Order: sequence, then structure tokens, then C-alpha cells
Amino acid sequence: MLSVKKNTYATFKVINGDIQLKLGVFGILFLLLVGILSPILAPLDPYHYGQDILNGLGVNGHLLGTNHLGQDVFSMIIYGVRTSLMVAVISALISAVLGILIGGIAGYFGGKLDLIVSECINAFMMVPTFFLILLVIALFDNSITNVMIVIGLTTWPSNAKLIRAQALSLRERTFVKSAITMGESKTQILFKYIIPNGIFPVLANTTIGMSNAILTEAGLSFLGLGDPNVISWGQMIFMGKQYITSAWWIATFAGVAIVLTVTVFYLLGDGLNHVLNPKHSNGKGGE
Amino acid sequence: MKTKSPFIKIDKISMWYPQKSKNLFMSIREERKWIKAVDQVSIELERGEILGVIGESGCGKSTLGKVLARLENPTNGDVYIDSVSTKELMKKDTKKFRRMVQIVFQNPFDTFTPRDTIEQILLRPLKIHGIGKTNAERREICIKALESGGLRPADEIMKRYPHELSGGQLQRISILRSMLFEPKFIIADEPVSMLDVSVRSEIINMLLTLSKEKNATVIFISHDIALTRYVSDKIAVMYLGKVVEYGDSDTIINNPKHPYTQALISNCSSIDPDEQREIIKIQGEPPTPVNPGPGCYFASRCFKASKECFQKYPAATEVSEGHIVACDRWY
Amino acid sequence: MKKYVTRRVFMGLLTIFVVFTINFIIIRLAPGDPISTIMGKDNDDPILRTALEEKYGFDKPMITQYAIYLKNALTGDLGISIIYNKEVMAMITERIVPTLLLVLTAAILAVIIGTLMGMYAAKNEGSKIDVIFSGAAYIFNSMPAFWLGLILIIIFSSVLGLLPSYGMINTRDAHTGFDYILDVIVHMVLPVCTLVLVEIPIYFRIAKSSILQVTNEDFIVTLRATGMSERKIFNKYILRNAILPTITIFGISLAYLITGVALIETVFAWPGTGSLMLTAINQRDYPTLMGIYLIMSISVAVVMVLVDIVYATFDPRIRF
Amino acid sequence: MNQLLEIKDFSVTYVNKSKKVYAVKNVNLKINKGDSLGIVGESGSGKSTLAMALLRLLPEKNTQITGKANFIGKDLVQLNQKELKNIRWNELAVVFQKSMNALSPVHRIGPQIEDIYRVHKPNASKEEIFSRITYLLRLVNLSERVYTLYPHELSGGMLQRVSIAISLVHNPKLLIMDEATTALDVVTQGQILDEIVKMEQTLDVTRIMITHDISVVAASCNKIAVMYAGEFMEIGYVKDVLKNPKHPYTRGLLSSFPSLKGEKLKLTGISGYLPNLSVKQEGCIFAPRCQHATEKCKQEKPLGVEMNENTVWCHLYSSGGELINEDQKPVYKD
Amino acid sequence: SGTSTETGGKESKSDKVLIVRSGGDPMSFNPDTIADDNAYAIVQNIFNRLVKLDASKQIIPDLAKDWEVSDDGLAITFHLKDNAKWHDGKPVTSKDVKYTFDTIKENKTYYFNSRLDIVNSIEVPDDHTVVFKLNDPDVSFIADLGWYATFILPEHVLNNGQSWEDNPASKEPIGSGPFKFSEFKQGVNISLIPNKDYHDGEPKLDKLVFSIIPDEQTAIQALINGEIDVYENVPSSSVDQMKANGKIRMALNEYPSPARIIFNLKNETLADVHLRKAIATAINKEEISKKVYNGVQVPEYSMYPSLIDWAANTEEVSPQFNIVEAKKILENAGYKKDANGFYVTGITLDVFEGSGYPDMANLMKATLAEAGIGIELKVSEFNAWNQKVSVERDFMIEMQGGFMGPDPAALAKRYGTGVGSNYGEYSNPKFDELTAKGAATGDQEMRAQYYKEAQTLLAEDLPFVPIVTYAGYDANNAAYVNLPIDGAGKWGWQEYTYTDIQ
Ligand SMILES: Nc1ncnc2c1ncn2[C@@H]1O[C@H](COP(=O)(O)OP(=O)(O)OP(=O)(O)O)[C@@H](O)[C@H]1O
Ligand SMILES: Nc1ncnc2c1ncn2[C@@H]1O[C@H](COP(=O)(O)OP(=O)(O)OP(=O)(O)O)[C@@H](O)[C@H]1O
Ligand SMILES: [Mg+2]
Ligand SMILES: [Mg+2]
Repeated sequence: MLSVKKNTYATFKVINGDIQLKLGVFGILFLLLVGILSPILAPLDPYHYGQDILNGLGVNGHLLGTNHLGQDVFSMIIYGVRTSLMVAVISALISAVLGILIGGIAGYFGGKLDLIVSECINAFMMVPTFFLILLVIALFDNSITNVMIVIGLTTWPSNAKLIRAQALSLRERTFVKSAITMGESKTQILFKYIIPNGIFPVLANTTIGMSNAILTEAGLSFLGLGDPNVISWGQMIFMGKQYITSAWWIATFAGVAIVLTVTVFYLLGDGLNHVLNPKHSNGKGGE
Repeated sequence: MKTKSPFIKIDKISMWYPQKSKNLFMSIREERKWIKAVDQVSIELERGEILGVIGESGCGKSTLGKVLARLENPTNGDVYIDSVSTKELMKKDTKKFRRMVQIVFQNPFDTFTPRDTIEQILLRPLKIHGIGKTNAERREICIKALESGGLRPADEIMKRYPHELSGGQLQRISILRSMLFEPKFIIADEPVSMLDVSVRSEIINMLLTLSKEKNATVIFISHDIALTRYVSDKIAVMYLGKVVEYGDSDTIINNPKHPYTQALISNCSSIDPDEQREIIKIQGEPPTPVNPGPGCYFASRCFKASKECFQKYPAATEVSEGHIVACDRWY
Repeated sequence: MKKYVTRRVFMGLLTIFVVFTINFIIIRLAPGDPISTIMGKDNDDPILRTALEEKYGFDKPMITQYAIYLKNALTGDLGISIIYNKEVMAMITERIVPTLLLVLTAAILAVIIGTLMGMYAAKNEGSKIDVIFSGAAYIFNSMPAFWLGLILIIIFSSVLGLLPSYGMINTRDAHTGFDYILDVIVHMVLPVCTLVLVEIPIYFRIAKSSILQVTNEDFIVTLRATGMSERKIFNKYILRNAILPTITIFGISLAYLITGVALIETVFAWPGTGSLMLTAINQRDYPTLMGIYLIMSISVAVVMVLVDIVYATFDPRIRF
Repeated sequence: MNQLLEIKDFSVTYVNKSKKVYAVKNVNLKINKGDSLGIVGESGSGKSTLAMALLRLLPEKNTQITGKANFIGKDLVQLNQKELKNIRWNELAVVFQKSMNALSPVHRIGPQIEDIYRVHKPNASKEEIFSRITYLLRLVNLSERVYTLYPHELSGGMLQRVSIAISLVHNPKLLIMDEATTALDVVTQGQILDEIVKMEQTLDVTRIMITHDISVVAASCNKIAVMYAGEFMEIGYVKDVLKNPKHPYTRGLLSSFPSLKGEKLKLTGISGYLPNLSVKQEGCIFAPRCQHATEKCKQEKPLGVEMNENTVWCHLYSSGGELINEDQKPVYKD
Repeated sequence: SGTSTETGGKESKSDKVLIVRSGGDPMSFNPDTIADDNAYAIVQNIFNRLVKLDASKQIIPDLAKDWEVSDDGLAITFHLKDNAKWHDGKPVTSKDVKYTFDTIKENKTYYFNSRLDIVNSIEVPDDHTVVFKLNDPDVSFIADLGWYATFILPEHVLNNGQSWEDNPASKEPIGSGPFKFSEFKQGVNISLIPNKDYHDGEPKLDKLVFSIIPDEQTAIQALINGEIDVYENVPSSSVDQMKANGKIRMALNEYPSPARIIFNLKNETLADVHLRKAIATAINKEEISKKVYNGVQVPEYSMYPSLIDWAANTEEVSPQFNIVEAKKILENAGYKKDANGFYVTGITLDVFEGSGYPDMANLMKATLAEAGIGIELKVSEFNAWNQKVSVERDFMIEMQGGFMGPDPAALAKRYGTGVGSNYGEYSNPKFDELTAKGAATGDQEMRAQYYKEAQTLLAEDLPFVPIVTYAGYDANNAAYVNLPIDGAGKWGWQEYTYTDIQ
């Protein structure tokens, strides 16, 4: 009957809505697991320069072959998860903490401070960030720590903007007003009411920020500005680029790994946005 | 006039917001424009009195409430409670002021942070103000309060999150929480307008009972003129930030003198289908409170307006004992 | 509206100034200087170094250098490239044309294709095609553009031999006239495709989600209630409202592209500002670096301001 | 009889994920030409759902509509899109509450109205449309100036007037107004209600007025239907129902409204809360909150009891309309 | 004729156009102000020097048909070819030579300026004879005249009161070389057209284009696709693939510029020769050569590039790879293992990005770790590295390359006491003495003697460790003959005068 068809359709839509979050969460868990268990999962030490040079797929037990230095590509990919996750998490953390504090304070305290901060945010949004990151990394030290810090320092404005908007509306919310009349201090309110209640959009944005951080790191590595002391996918592409026709596996799998990881973060971000979007949680209070 | 100073004296209180200029730099050069949300309002109230405030949307009722509760700092004026300047009090002892003055908000669904349980929500203010020594003691206080408000079983309700309770329950909790401080002055800003009609009466009755018990003075802000009449002893009618008429509630409803009050009341429909409605039409939409004046703010819409009305803001006239009208053509 | 535009332009100028200053500081604080480049790899003559430092004024205090540079920049004089001994302005104008050609073509194609795809997916939400589009959007959105570029070169240039792999024109046969244009177009195919492929998802998603969102607006329900055909509702009302976020995103991503295209320019040896910038970074060509940055900031600011203005003309609520 | 709309056994269910919401349950209703029916009920009682379902504007993918709704000889529930298109606005128009969002924000008001006008009269000339619209705008007390303005340039009251004018462009037979005056303040609301009543006399439309404010119904309708949790409790002439309410719920509701003039009576209201609409409940839906509820009430759904021209769904009354037990005369404790 | 006017429209297909890959934009077309690798290949075809280097990096005549050194070594006389003409038709005379070097000597900022300190005066007895009067004897001066920034410039064009940098003539250079400047498109290409009146015969090509492709991979693709014809020094990773390509001719091109690590002897840890020896012993040069350079750049043990075979000491060399031996050296010197098995830790190695150096450093790090020497890599972009290493001298070990030919006198410039390029601040009076003797003698055998002895000292002291030679394949379109690489002893390296289609 008609209603049956409607039913399946509705179910499909719901699953479709949730599936992103599900995939995202499972994907992240998977990546985390791989990151934690890298030493167990990787068949070989990726920092070991073996005798097998430029072996193809499966040759001599190298699942994804080896590179010109004799490193096992599969093991490198596995260890690369660590670098990518580290870059993603730490830079996003820096960006989120900065953004939340700056945006939260500006939005909640308002007034001239807010005007100044929000104009700064607007100005900062106009800054060509990749250019800036590139410049700093190229000119100063290209250690992975620097990369993470610089990404964090240049991407906070979007978080600040989000949380500021949240703070602006939250401070008009009744529960904040009522907290004031209950005698709570401004800092208490900022940390107890404004930030916890306004953090979700930042969270969703942060996962997107994480994917961008991974891509940025890869881009820098591709320009030869990666940190040689760690194994990163971007660097594998950079290194594998010269072998792209003869030993295509070096750059190709690293690229695939980036695509998959970034996709997982995007899925998570979208899923979060989806779930947190009030339009999807219909139904009024009560129940 | 009176020998004894009133319990609560609202003294020429004003709240002017600067017209929002979105640009930091241009705002410096531009001439400031002011939204006079509340403009020189003076009211005196006795202990235990209930004042209803009515008026069109945007006339400054809520702003008045917020200023009285010091959620906003008034541009001008002060409020004295028992002859104590609340401005001074805020500076010296904010917490004491907070315990003296409480506000009940319109939207019970939004009065509590969604992340905490009712228990956490109720205990926090007690802790802040050092009421009760141990958490157990504080819990006891809360449970007693909830049960007195008909919220049973109290300890079960305390475990819930706000979204697991109905609007009526939440509004009760909100009122009960305010009462924990035994405030002397309560501002209720449309406390029932978001609630289902059928549960309104219970909330209103509870508010009235509690404030009578504590002998607190109440300002009751509402759109609903019939309800305001039911609740309050006195009524103040506001228009664009000014009180245009003030008096005993029955006097105001039955014998309004200000043209605006007359229009307001005539437009207010009743549930009595037989009632003859003869509405007074006033032209136009309410103007914005940006730099109003210089004459009577209502003049442009007034059916009685004369030339003079546009020139000078009319003085408040006491037309009968305790009935004050800010209109030169009230007769 | 006039006030709005002035405000935006003013903000843009301020941003440029701030960015410019930050940039000056970053560049000057960085280790290394152009002198080393001029002196050549195997030369460490300290006398030569001092002489060169004097010649380019690097011996002056930084503040003085900044003041001089700022004064000159205000009069439109970006100085002379230390490395190439050429007017920075001339070098950038020469390079910015290919960059803009690449970026604008890609952005415009991406916005058109992406939006069309988004429209289709929104209309047929949940259909197979929608699922495919959405899935592909995730994948391409996550793809490092430089990697995609490499893959495209291998496929279309090395394996299939269909398209040129680098540059903007065929060096062997210098074309003129119409052939020249054709030649440039052929060379543009791969880099533009790369950019378009990674940009499409952005417009696809924004178009799809904003169309779906507008579809639920009350006024659309009202229009449905009037019996207006879905087609007309879609074409006239939904689209016009749903296009607004696309405009904003267009601005942001165009701005991003202008600066982010450097990677693609490297991969395809495209003679644009991106590659000029990378060389300038490596050689510490201060005037060129500052000049590029200034011009880029200006372009980004101009794009942003233009987009804001376009947005304002599309959305009457903005005009105040 | 000049019956315009007859709703029989009409139900609407929302199907969201695994959860169902029974928003409207087996309701019956008749409306005659020239009537003005006010549907009152508390928030969530299903008023809007009923209206939207009649207009067939609910998203088909997650709603189920059953029953019949005969409107000028056609069953609204069964109509296909093409037939619907013909009926919409021509015969059946609607005004929504959220007037702020009722018009596209990026189009000028005039052209939007023209588009709507052309839906059913594609060949109408500009002059024709303009004269019709200015006529209607004047009817709701607006100048033709709004024609060239954008929605955000109007106040809420003006937009609401525009919405009303738009709903009338094709002289519909039935006009549904869902909380059309709720968001407005007292003065504007009073004036618009007054205009609606007058306009109705000139244009001869039948109107369904959905609101939670009984005083609005008292001021502008001749019939009233009291709705509670998706069901009708009582339907009848405004004068009868408001003066002499039969259903315990109606009484409770009325006692929640203080009167503006006259004696100050104590407000009582109804204790308890609205039932959960996701659960199908046996018996009278109001029984859990009703102080007269008997075992029967808890088990059996009451059938409509006709009294004069009013109908009450309550077990307190016999099919003849008398109170079965005088002791149970619905009064409310103080 | 002779100016750079396009023939209009499309050039006919039969035109012989040679397209050479260039890594980047030239900085200037004045070849004497700065040393610029990107310009170097181009200007060699526009200008002439007194002498030039051939494909094997030996000195051969250019404008000077021959030269002689006076017995005391204080005067060098060059005899110029008499048929050389500038592109505008004016003859090239010894006055131009004098003008060129006098101007360089006056300008401290010009690259060759400090090298001319040794020159007391330049005399021009006639139009085709130039005599350099030196303050001290130095035979290697001749070789240096064949390197960067020594091109002879036209006095009549440039001597107009403006500096060379600002001179508009520097933008459209007029030289005496086989090709004339035609066009420069920034970031795209540089086109040269043949000089029909060239004194060594008209070039065979119709057009010589240097196409700018910064990215190596793109350049390889372009070569495979036939979009370019010459790619000097292809990455070793692509060598096998290109060798297999029938359309491409591969030719090995070697340079006396070995990759080496240099110890900062001012650093306490590294001042210990035992540690240096241990490090040198723990470097697996074979592995590096094979993995990083695909065997193209071979291990280098000699302290002077073995490519210059007459001067290289192949007996006293840096140690062979032997982990056990390295450990033994450390043990004997009294080093103790820590808990992780390291004798020494905290040594940093500064490397710049490119040339496979980071890879090389990573491999070294791995074998050094095996020998119990803990190294931390610091990779920076070249300019930052340069600042750190060469200007600030803030490093422990650094890795670099750099030209050490064509004359062993280069040893003194790299490792002589107090010399600018002596980053590690090596100082050995005996070494200084030997190199001084080498420079003052004209006799090649004697010189070889001195320099080999000096190398023995280096092999003992190990202020640096050579790792691999510098070499690369030039990949050329097989259709062309007489490319620069084919010109050993006949024509200049990077010179296309004789290049032709088969
Ligand atoms: N923070 C603020 N900044 C600027 N203007 C404000 C602010 N708060 C209120 N206003 C303005 O002050 C006026 C009075 O607002 P207020 O909320 O007090 O009205 P109200 O009488 O409570 O209306 P309602 O009945 O709709 O609640 C309005 O015009 C409003 O726009
Ligand atoms: N899309 C939906 N999905 C599920 N439940 C819904 C949906 N829309 C409304 N409901 C539920 O249906 C019931 C009736 O809602 P409806 O909007 O018809 O009430 P109403 O009487 O118009 O209330 P109000 O006075 O607040 O407008 C409510 O319980 C509501 O939560
Ligand atoms: Mg209010
Ligand atoms: Mg509704």
C-alpha cells in the first residue's frame, strides 16, 4: 500500500541521516585504534630501511610494497595514522580553545570589546590562511609541532565566530538571566552556562577543521615542508611523487589514506551537525 | 505628600539603549541615537502590593522588569527598597541585592540550563548564598519547597532534567526557587503566557499565595489585561517607555482616562460573547522608541490629539485619589 | 546601501593593513635573507654580504624599513625585486593573469556544475543519484588537490597522452591568434579539472542543503497552498532564496582558491602567482613576497567585498 | 442544506522514526456556508495538524491521513495533485500564524501577490491584478504602498494583513486562519479581528478560525469547537457553549480565563497535564484529568451527544442530551 | 636583421627548436652581478668568457684562444680570438675584458669581486691581448675565470653611467655568444635565436627555448611527452624508466661536487677526532648511493672529488663502513654505553630540503644509531639552513654539496684556516702550507703531490666526510645530436652551438 512505501522511505531517510554519524564515529574509532595499535598492526618498523627497494605489491611479503629507501609502505601508512590524528587533534584543540575563549568572552561580555573582537575576527577571516601557514612554516622551522601550532593559530576565527554567535544568543536566554538573578558571577556564567551550551556547533566545526588540518599538513609536506622525523602521508606523496610512474604504490596509497581519513572526519562533522540541527529533533517539550 | 517613605520607590528610572551601530569606527563619528526603552518611570509601592504593568508589545515592560532586577544597569534613576538605594546595594553587596529582588521569567522551558538536573539547579544558588550548611541540609530545604508547591514526589522530580518536565512544573519550580531567598520584591514578567491555558490559574494562584505569605511586593507584567486585573491591586499602563496611566486596577479598567488606555481596553476582547464591543481604532503601528518626542509620544496616533500635544510631553495629573494620567486632554 | 559598501570597503582596507604589517614582521623575523640567494650557493664572503646588506638597506632598523616600505606601497610602488631586479608590480601583474584565469574559470565552472548537481539531488532527495552524488562529494571533498592533479596527469597525459601535462602554452609551436587561445584552453583542461573536481562538492552540498532548508520554510508552504506549480515555486522562489549561501561560499572559496592554488600551480607548472610566491619564499625576495602578499590580500578583500555587495543586492534584508 | 465541509472519522498520525504521534483522532465536524467556526484548544491539541491535513500540506512521507473530508462535493483526502491544485486558493485558502515568514524575503510583495493571482488566472492583466489587490489591501486597512516593499520592511501587523489580503485574492469559499492574530498585540489584534468580521460580510466567505484564545472566538465567530488532545470535546454555537458549557473540559478551560469586567472570580483551571499523544489511549481522552470520570469514561470512547445544534463528547450526558446523573453536574471545586 | 622580431603566425614545423628545461626564472640577464643557477645555462649561450668548462668540467678556451703564466706566476696573459663580434656587429676587444673586470673590481656587491682582490691590475697591450697582474701567484685563478660571473660584457653598450643592475641593457642582453636574446616571459620561458655571425660558426638550431618547469615530476612527464627536449640532471628515481624509453638518450654528467657532512669543530663533542672517525665509519655510503640515488651517485671516499683524477688521493681516504669497527673506536676512546645502548646522544644534523639530503640523513641516522650514536635531524628550507649554518655557524653537523672543481685549489677555499666557506672552522697549519704551495706552482705533477699530501691530512683529521659523488643523467631527446654533454674537450658544458637534429 501507499503507506508502506511511505514507511520505507521514511526509514531510509532516517538511516541516511544517521548513517553519516555512524560511519564517522566508527571511522574515527577505527583510526584511533589503528593509531594506538600501530606497533602491533604494522608488520614492520616503518623507520627500518630494509634491503627490499621499490618492491611491488605483495612482493617479499610487503603488502603494499616498499619505497626507495626500503621502508614498508603498509607499515608507513599505519604509522601515518598517528601523525594525521595528532595534527588533526592538536591543531583543532588549539583552534577550539582559542576560538571558544575569544569568541565566548566577546559574545558574552559584549559591548566595545565585542565590537573590536568581532571586527578582528572578520578581518582574520579575510586573511589568506594557507598562504600565511605556508609562509610561517617555510620561513621558520617545519617541525610537526610548528605545523600544528600554526594551523591552530590561524583557524580559530571560525570557531570564535560560531561561539560568539552562540554566546550572543545564549546570554539573552532565560536560564542565563536567571543564573544572574541567582547571584552567579560572570566567569561562573561564562564557563558553566555559555560555553557548555554553545559548544556543539564548535564541535561540529572542529571536526571539519580537523579534516582541513590533515589536508593542510599534507599540502605542506607535498611542498617539501614536512617534518622528516615523523612519517606522514603527505610526505609519502611528496616522496612517492618521483616514483609515481615506476612505483605508483608509494604515493597512491598514502593519497587514499588521506582521502579516507578526511572523509571520516567530514562524515562525523556532518553527522554531528545533522543531529544537533534543531530541525531534526522535532517535538516539543514534555514527552 | 505622604509622610512615610514608601516601601519601594522607583525613582525616575530610565533605560536608554544606544541605537546599534554595527561599526566600531563609524559609531564614534555618528550622532548617537537612543532607544528609550524605559524613560523616566517613577512608581511607589507598598509592602505586599501587586502592581500590574500592561502595554503594547515593545513598550518597555520587560525592560523595566530587567532594570528593576538589575539585569541591566539603568541609564538613569534608582530604586529604593525600604529607603535603601539598590544602586549602592549592588555595589556593596550584590548577593544581598539578589536575595532581595527576584524575577520570574516568561519562558519556563528556558529558565534552567538543559545540562543540569533540577537538583543541581536548585542547590547551586543555595550554595552560592550560603543557605544551609551541608548539601544534605540544602536538599532538605529544596524538597520541602517543592512539596509545598505540589510537586510530588519531590526527590523523584529532583533527579530529572528540565526537558523531562512540563512547562507548568518548570514554572512552579522557577517560582519556588526564587522564593527560597524570601525576596522582598518579585518581578513576574509574563509568568504564564507560555503555558497551557488550563494550568495557568494554578501557577498564578501559587504566585499570589506565596507572595502574600512572604508579604513581598510584586510587579506583574502581562499582555493579558483581564489577567492583570485579576492579579493586581494597581495597574500601570506603559506606552513607549513611559507610564501613561497609573491607578487602582478597577479604576483603570472601568474608567480609563488616557486615550491610549481607552483604546487598549476597548480592543481587548472578552470571553463573554454577549459583550458589546465598541473598539476605539488608533491609527498606525506603534512607532519605535528611537528618539521619540518632543511632544506626547502617543500624539501621532491619538484620536484626541491637538496641536499642543505635539509640543510638550504632558505632565502627570492626579485625576482622582491615586489615579494618575499623563495626558492634558484626559477629560 | 552606500553606507554598507563604505563600511565593507573600509573594513577591507583595515584588514589589508593589519595583514600587511603582520606579514612584514613574519617575513623579517624569519631566518635567512635574500642576500644568500644573490651571493650564490657557494659564496660566503662576509665583505660581499655587508656590501649587499647596505645596498638593499637591510642594515637600517626594521621600523625604518617598514616605514619606507609602507610609504612606497601607499603610492603604489611595491619596490623592485631584489632577486630579479625587476619591478615587483610588473612581475605580479604578469603572473596574476594566469592565476586569475585558472581560478576564475575553475570557480565559475565549479559553482555552476556543483549547484546544478545540488539542485538535482535536492529535488530527488534519497534517490540513487543523490546517494551517488553525495558519496562522491565526500570523496572529492577529502581529496588533496595536488594528489588528484598528479593522478590526472598520469592518466590523461602519460597513459592516454591526450592532454599536455604542464604550462600554459605549447613552447615548441608558438601560436598566435585563435590558435593561441585554443592552445591555452587545452593546457587549462587538467588544472581546471583538478580544481573543479575538488570545488564541486562545496557547491553541491551548500546548494542541496539550502534548497532543502528553504523548501521547509513557511512561505513555501503558503505558496504550495495557493496551488502554484512546484516547478514555479522551485524556479522562482526556492532557488532565489537558496542561492544566497552559495554566494557567500563562492566568495570564501574563491578567496581560498586565489591563495591555495599555489599547490596546483606547482604540480602543473602554471606560470601564476603561486609559483612566483614559492620561489620568492625560497629566495627570501622580500619585496616580491610582500608585494604578492599585498596583492593577494587585496584580491581576497576585493572578492569578499564584491561578494558581500552582490549578496546585498540579492538579499534586500541586508540593505540598511 | 448549504453544507460546505463535512469531516468524518478524520485522523492524522505523524510517523517519525519509530515513533507515532496520534495528533488528530477520529474527529467529526460540519461547517455550513457563512459559518465562522472557531477551533480552540491548548497548545498541542492538534488544531494546526487538522488544518494542515485538510489543506493536504503535511509532508506525505511522514504523515498518515484517514477518514473523509467532503468539501463542495469532493473528498479532500483522496484528491490527486491536479485536483488539489484547482481547489487550492480558488475554493480553499489559508492564513498562517507566522506572518513574518509567510512571504519570500527576497521578493517584493507586489510581484509575489501577482504570482499567486496568476496561479489560477494566468492571463490576468497587470491592471486587473493591481485593482483587485489594492481593493483587498484597502479592505484590511493597508495602503497600496506595500506593493513595492519587501516583507522585512513591514511590521508584523501589516504582514498579517497582507497575508489575509492574499488569502482572499480568488474569493475562496472557505478560509482557514491558523492563529492568524496570536502574535499581534492587543490593539492590532482587536482591529484586525474587527476588520475580518466586516470583510466577511462583504465577501461572503466561510471561515475556520484556529486559536487558543477563547476571547478571539467570542469576538469573531458564531460557532466554536473545543479540541483537546486531538479530539473534539464540544461543538456548538458560541453563545451556547460559552454561556453554558457542557463538557467538563470546556468548563475548566473557561474558568481559566478571568473576565475583564465585573466580579473577580477565583481562577481554577484544570489540574494535571496533557496526555502523551504517542500512546493510544482507551476511553475518554480527558478522563485522567476529569474529576467526574467514571470507570466507563476510562474504558469507552464517548460518542457525540447532540443537544440542540451542539454536540458534546461526554459520558455524562445521555443520547438525548440530559445529564444522566444530576449529581454529576459539572461544577468546579474552589 | 638580427633583432628579435617574430616571424609572425605559427612557425613552420621544420624549424629546429630545442626546448631545455629550466628549474626557475633567471634573476638577471647580466651574468656578472650575481651567481644564478637558473640564468647560468642561458647566459652561457649568449655570452663568452675567457675560458670555459667542458662537459667533464675541464678548462677549455672560449674567447681566449690560448694563455700563459709568467714564471713567477704573477702575470697571466690571454690571447683573444680576433674574429669575435658582439651581437650588434661591433668587434670584441681586450678593452671589453678590462672594462668587465675593472667594473667588477669596483663593485663590492658583484659576485667575482673578492676573487679579484688577487689582481693588481689588468693591462691591454693590444686589442687582442689581456694581461692580469697578480699580487700573489695563483694558478687556480684561470680555472675560476671559467666559472660563475666572469662573462665578458660589451663596454660600448654598458658603459653609460648606470650600474649593471639598473642598466636597461641588462634586460635585453647583448653578448658575443652563439645565441641572441629574443624574449623572456616571466615564469614561462626564455627564447634565444641563433647568432648567424658567431665566430665559431653559425648555430644549427633555429631557436633555443628554456622552458620553466619548477616541478621535477612535471618536467619528466613533459620530456616523455616530447614537450621538452633537454632535461639536465633528471632525478635518479626516473633514470631506469627513461633509459628504457627509446626516444630519450641518457648521458651521465658528473660534477666535482660530492655530498658531504661537515663537523663543527668548535663543538666540544665533535672536537674529538675519535668520534668523528666513528661517525665516518658508521655511514653506509653504499646503501645511500643505492637507495637514495639509484646508484647514479656513487660512494665517495676520497677527500678530493675522485672525478678530478689527477688531483684526487685515492689511497688515504675516509673509512669504510663497519659498524663493529665504529663501536670499537668509541670503546677504545673511552666512550660508555647508556641504558639505550648509545655512546653519544644529542648530536644534531642540519640538512636542507632537496637533493635527496633528508633521505640520505635518515639512512645515516639509522646506521649511526646501530653504532650507538644518536643523531637528531633538522631539516630546513635552504635559505633558513644557509642562515643557520653559513651565517650564524649554529650547527653540530651539517650536510652540504658544493663545487670543488675544476682545480684542487678549492680545497684551501673550503678548509683553509679562517676561510669564509670553512663552516666547520677546521684549522691545520700544515694543510694551509701545502695548499699554498699547490697554488703557487704551475707544474701539474708538483701540484698533485702537494694536494694529495693535504688530502692525507684531511683523511686523518676528518673535518668532513664525503658521502657520495655528485652526478646525474642528462636526459635528451634522442633526435638531437651534439648536445653539451657530448662536448668534452670540444665545446662548453651547457652550450648549444653545435646541437642539431640528426
Ligand atoms: N538590549 C537591547 N538593546 C536595544 N534595544 C532594546 C534592548 N532590549 C530591548 N530593546 C528595545 O526596547 C524596547 C522595549 O522592549 P521590551 O522587551 O521591554 O518590550 P516589552 O514591552 O516587554 O514587549 P513584549 O510585550 O513584546 O515583551 C523595544 O523597542 C526593544 O526593541
Ligand atoms: N511533524 C510532526 N511530527 C511529529 N509530531 C508532530 C509534528 N507536528 C506536530 N506534531 C505533534 O502533533 C501534536 C499536534 O500538534 P499541532 O501543531 O497540530 O498542535 P496545535 O494545536 O496547533 O498547537 P499550537 O497551539 O501550539 O499551535 C503535538 O503533540 C505535536 O507535538
Ligand atoms: Mg516582554
Ligand atoms: Mg498550531
